[in-house]
Amino acid sequence: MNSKVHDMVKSEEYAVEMIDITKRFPGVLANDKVTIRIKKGEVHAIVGENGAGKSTLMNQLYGLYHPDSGEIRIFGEKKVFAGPRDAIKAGIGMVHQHFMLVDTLTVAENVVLGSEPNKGLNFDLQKARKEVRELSEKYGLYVDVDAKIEDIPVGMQQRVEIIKTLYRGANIIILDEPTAVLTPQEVEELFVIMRNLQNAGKTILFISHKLNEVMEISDRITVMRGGKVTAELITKETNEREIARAMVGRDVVLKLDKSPHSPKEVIFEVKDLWVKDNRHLDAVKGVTFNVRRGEIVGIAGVAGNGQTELVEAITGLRRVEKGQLIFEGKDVTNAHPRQLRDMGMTHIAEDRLKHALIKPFPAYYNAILGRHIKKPFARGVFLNHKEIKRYTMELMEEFDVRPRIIEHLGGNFSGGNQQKLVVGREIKAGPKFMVVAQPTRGLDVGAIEFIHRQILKMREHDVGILLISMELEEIFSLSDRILVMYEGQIMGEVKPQETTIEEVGLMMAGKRLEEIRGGKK
Amino acid sequence: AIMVTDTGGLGDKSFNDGTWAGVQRAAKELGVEAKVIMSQEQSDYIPNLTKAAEEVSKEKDGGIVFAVGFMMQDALEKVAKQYPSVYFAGIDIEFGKELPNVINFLFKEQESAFLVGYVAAAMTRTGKVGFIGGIPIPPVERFRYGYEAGIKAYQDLHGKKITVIKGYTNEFSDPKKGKDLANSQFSQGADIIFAAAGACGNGVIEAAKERSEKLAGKGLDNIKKYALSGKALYYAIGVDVDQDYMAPGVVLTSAMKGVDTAGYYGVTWAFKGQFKGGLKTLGLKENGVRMSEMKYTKDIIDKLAPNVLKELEYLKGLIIEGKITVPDSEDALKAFTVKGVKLPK
Amino acid sequence: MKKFIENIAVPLISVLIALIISAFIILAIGKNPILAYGKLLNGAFGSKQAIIDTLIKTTPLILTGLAVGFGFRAGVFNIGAEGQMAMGALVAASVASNFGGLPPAVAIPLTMLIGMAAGAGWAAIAGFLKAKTGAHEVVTTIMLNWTTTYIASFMVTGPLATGSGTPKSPEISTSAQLPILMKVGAMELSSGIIISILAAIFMYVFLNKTTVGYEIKAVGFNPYAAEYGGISVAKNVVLAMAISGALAGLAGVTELMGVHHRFLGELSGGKGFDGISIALIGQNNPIGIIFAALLIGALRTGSNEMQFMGVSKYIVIIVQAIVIFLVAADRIVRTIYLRKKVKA
Amino acid sequence: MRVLEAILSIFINPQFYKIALTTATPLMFASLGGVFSEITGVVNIALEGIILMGAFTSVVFTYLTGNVWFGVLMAIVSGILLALLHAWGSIKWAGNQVVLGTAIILLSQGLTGFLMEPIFGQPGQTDFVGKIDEITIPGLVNVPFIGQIIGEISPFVYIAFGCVIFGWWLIFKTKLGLRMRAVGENPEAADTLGVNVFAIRYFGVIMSGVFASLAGVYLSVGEIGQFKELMSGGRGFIGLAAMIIGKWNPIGAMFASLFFGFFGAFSNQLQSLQQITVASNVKSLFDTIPFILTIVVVAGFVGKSRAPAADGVPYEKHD
Ligand SMILES: Nc1ncnc2c1ncn2[C@@H]1O[C@H](COP(=O)(O)OP(=O)(O)OP(=O)(O)O)[C@@H](O)[C@H]1O
Ligand SMILES: Nc1ncnc2c1ncn2[C@@H]1O[C@H](COP(=O)(O)OP(=O)(O)OP(=O)(O)O)[C@@H](O)[C@H]1O
Ligand SMILES: [Mg+2]
Ligand SMILES: [Mg+2]
Repeated sequence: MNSKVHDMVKSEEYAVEMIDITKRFPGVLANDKVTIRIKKGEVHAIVGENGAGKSTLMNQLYGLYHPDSGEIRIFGEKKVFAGPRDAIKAGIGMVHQHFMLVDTLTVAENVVLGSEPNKGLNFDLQKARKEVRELSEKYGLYVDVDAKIEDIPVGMQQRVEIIKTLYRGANIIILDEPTAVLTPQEVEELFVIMRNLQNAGKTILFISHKLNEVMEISDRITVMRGGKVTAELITKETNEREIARAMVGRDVVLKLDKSPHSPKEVIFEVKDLWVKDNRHLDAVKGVTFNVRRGEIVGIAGVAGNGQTELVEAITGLRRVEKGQLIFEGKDVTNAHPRQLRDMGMTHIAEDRLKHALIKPFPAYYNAILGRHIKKPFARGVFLNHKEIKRYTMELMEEFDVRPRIIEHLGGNFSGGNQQKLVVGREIKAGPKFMVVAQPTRGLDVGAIEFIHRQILKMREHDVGILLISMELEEIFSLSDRILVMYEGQIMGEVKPQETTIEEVGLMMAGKRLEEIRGGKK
Repeated sequence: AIMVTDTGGLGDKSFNDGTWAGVQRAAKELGVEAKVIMSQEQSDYIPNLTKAAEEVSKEKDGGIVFAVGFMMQDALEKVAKQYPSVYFAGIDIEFGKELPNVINFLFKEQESAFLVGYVAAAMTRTGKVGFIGGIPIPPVERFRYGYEAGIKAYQDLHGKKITVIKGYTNEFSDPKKGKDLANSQFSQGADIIFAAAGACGNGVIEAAKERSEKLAGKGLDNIKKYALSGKALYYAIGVDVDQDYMAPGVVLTSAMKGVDTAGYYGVTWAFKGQFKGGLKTLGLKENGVRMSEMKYTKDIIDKLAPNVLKELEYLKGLIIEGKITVPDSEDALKAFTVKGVKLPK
Repeated sequence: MKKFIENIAVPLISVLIALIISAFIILAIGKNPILAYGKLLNGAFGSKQAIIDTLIKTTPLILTGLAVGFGFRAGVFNIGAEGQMAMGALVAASVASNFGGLPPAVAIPLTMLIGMAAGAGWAAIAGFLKAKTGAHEVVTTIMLNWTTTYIASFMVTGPLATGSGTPKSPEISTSAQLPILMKVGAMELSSGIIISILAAIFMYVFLNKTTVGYEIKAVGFNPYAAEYGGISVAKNVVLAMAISGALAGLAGVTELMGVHHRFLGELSGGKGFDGISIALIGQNNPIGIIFAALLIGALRTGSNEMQFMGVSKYIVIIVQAIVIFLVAADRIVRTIYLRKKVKA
Repeated sequence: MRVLEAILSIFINPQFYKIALTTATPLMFASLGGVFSEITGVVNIALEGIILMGAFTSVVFTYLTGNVWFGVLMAIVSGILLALLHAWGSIKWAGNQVVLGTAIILLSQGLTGFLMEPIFGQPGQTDFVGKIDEITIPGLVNVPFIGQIIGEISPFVYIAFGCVIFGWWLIFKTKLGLRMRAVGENPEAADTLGVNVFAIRYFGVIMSGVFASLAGVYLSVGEIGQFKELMSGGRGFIGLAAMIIGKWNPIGAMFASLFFGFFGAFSNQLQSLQQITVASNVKSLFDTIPFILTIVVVAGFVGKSRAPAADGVPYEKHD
């Protein structure tokens, strides 16, 4: 089907042309004479390392930033956007890397915001709901029009963002890393939607770090590095390895080889655990499992099936309603995070900005969070700044956190570097047991490779690791055992080498392992 | 002459304004300059009095520094000791040990309040009268003791049973709060309220006015006509200065405190070389406190409570002669009685 | 260094602009603004007496500024410094008149501790309720302020009323009064100013050098991350409010021990609220707070002098308002400042 | 027992409810003003000052023209002007909103104090200059009990309820309201949809000036007919508290204001009960009742109230 569309735009008519775009931030040349042309009706992927300048480029196309120099043409016509309003008028819609949704408003309200239907003096909510529902049906974007954004899963939030662009009649849709927070199923759904949109004649700009996705959905690819375009590729004529090389400037190991390692004794046990979510509904319903030293136990599952609550309960951030948590033989049910940390548990939180990082703290304070009262960082009640700073530098070297400035504020690091800082901190704390949630969300291939290696190294040092990830690939390549969670329960336990993606997928959809395997027999 | 106000400042329609009026009057007569400094906070008292004393001591023909309000007691004592050659006057300020260069003016608020209490007792139809104080500080409480004593006197002499309901706004500058409290008391059956609550009292007057106007219509004429026809109205009683004009016909009378007298004499004595330090307590006898002349309400009172004005004159005489001592404390109030007094026929 | 100069320059220019605007107001009432400002300056710094007066006024302002500023650093908006200050002085005054038998070396720290504890306890109510039930500290501290007003009024007109019946507590024992640094005429500069500067140093060290300070800031910036890092949010919210309240209580108790020597009904006179603008003008930084307090203190002191030439105290309030406005919206001044620099 | 009976008698007295309503009225205006400003993301601690200025301006123009309603109009203008100043500092210049608010309070106190003498020839307080009388609702006034409460009452009580309903409608039923809520919660999101964040914030702040000035108007020409320095008496702050307790919703803020009014009136009635024989100074403790009860209610029943996410955060466009 892709090729058919491709043929249709033989006319060489471009939907978007950005010519010689330069954009400079204080100290950073984010876009350096970037030229990029997007054909009408194509899915055009833009890839590149973290910080390569992709979002910056797109923000200029959407009128959020103004290029220092260069020209933007839409359907051949030169445009200067004073703000998003102009871009919207020109038929551009953008789904931002960080969603631009108003948490306290409903889906319908979010979609129509800024171009609301009216009935007399009143805002016509019924009409808004109807129109949103119609759009949702037309493109197969399922949403609950009356739910508040804060109550719906990210996958649905994503769809809301897309509906927002469609509602404004966008013909050119920018999707900035739309898949970073989606489950494989949701990614598949998104691709169906993207194809629907393409069939409806829309042009799509698609940014992603996941090369398999790019291969699957795009027609053409632009690769960026350090603010410049380094390659323009036709999807059918290239492969992942070539893209990765253009991105990183070297060969990237796309497959990890995991050395065999034999697990030791049990370090952490979860017994019949029950936990409630924020809305006081049962989120974890009687989960039991254990983790051994030197072993990675992966938990797979579609987001919102109780993984977050499970992690929070284990790490002391959420109350356990019923059941038991045992760490090295000691009952640690409802223990305070400090107690768990003292006993040797660390935690890479899934939401780094909310849980793992204090944005206004400099790197050297973020680097000791959780160990700030421990020697050598503290001497009595006083902080030992000299040691803290030395240690932070060491951490930043070791985990390649950039820029290598210990005074840099946590919030001012790029997402990838924030993640490296957090991972480094939690690993260097020398844990016995480590809870690792979504460790590579939003990272480029190079950074992912690096972090995966670190996790495997931990395993070799006999640390017990509980890994929670939406990325099935990540789960498969790292775990020794895989547990699948569905609606707060464990559907089954499998070894990666003895199962298939399909089998795990079925469990993620709610089938128990016994049913699947029993059925096969 | 320089006057230093307390944090209440000018515009309080009470001791600051009153003293200032007296000071200005004397200054004009004597042809000398009068200045005022308003204190913004408690820790301004000492520096402001000091500056005033410095200024005054520089003047060739001398002068006097006024400290107004009991809160300035400590400050006045300290500064006056530092400047023994400067004259000072304290309004509402009493020292443990008197100083030769300071006159302390105190007032027998209870004596004027006694008179208005007597009127209130005579005029109430419901047998319930109200009292609204600001913060229960001594001058406010002295007004209340006198008021209750006046009511008690009327009860003793006429055998009319009257209850007093009392409340406090706990501040002096929020008229709305005074109005709310007044309405509370009216709704509990009071028909006359005496307010010793600074600007909160304005709200009390307004509450009485609003209720009376609703019955009688607006304007003094309507109020008078209605009242003279013998029908019941709501009344307020003013305080400190003559507040009768604020709601003619509705403010029955005012219990006045003659701080202006103190201001006037303080300045005059200082400039005429007649200054003598020590405590000066001003009561009815010294014309330091008095009752308003009831410009608008005399007819009403005369009609509804014949004789009461005559009785008031008589009682006033007894107080001036010292035959009646109006209580100035809770205990004295409890013990107070006029059973021995015989009203002239 | 450049930033430092700018940090000083901006408030100074703000003051300058505020004075220029106010000059027109003074002109409008027919007075000479230059003369008036001469008086203002003279009244604030022109003599030993003036300087003492300014320092006396500055002392409690530093402390309430620190109290509010500490709260901000810990992520709580303590709008209740007003009540905590009064509470500190009230409780200390209730006991310190009986300290005659104690030597000053015991009586002084004891009285201070009592005042600080009272302020801390009063604020901790709000902290505790915030931690336990989520009750908004702005609501609870405003309510506690009012409650304090009426309790104070009750105490000075009742249980604490002195013999002559004026609404004030008896004088505290001499041994509990702060030593006097300097005395000119009836004006006494007590060692309260030293205490307030020590408190600023304490706040600086506490916030920047200690693990507890680290934790309190972490909770203020991001309670979720703090909890994740093993820091008890509930405990630190209560602690932060308590320390903030203790500083406000200290403001009250230094006023008690150093200036009035007794509790007067309306002791604070708005200094708790002044603490809010002082904290923010000083950018919640202890050193900044000292200078901000000095600025406000000097304006207050100098203004009384202006009254001698018939400029009302309200003009000074207006000047203060304009200064605070311009310091808050410092970009107005920054814009002017930068434009000037570009031209130069 | 007699005391208990007396306390109960308070609740069957219709006057008590009327006083409660009039006590609540200025708080309803103030808290509604707070809601309008903060829901768009601008903290408005300046309410106290705007109330004071509103009270003052209405008295000034009533005094000068003899027309009370003209006074009301000018008071609203004064509220808009002060609000504009606050908006200008906090929106255009991204200043600290709390400090700007305190500056505006000081400015109002200074200006009102300063202008007394030249306009009225006396400082501190004015004489009675005129007042807006209670209105009588025909029919309703004759209904037993209810008629004694709201049959004859200041029109401002009705206006306050009207404003609350209007505010609720505007915020929750119109597209402007939707945009206001969006801007207060996530201005960036609104901006990316072409909503003019600055304009919406200006609107919210200006409306808060309108409502807060009405609180002042009510206190002066609506209730007393005169101006007294500092007569706002902290109602701006209580209004802010009511707004928080009401969770930034006009209806919630209204209920919180009514709660204050109810217990304020209650403590007044309690003070004046002759059955309660306590020393004068003990009566000041009665005045703590509304405040302590508020703490209890907020802690026990209301729980967490979440401010609009961008409340107090200046919005800055990048370029
Ligand atoms: N406000 C700021 N002040 C100073 N530096 C900043 C600021 N914001 C971002 N930076 C710097 O910009 C760089 C990247 O910022 P950005 O958040 O855009 O990252 P990114 O390119 O999206 O990367 P990632 O994918 O890792 O999130 C970092 O070097 C960071 O230090
Ligand atoms: N607001 C900003 N202020 C300063 N620098 C910025 C800003 N936004 C981006 N940059 C700089 O521009 C560079 C490009 O950032 P951009 O966000 O476009 O990267 P990206 O390619 O989208 O990365 P990612 O894959 O992480 O999203 C960053 O490295 C950063 O240094
Ligand atoms: Mg990006
Ligand atoms: Mg990024």
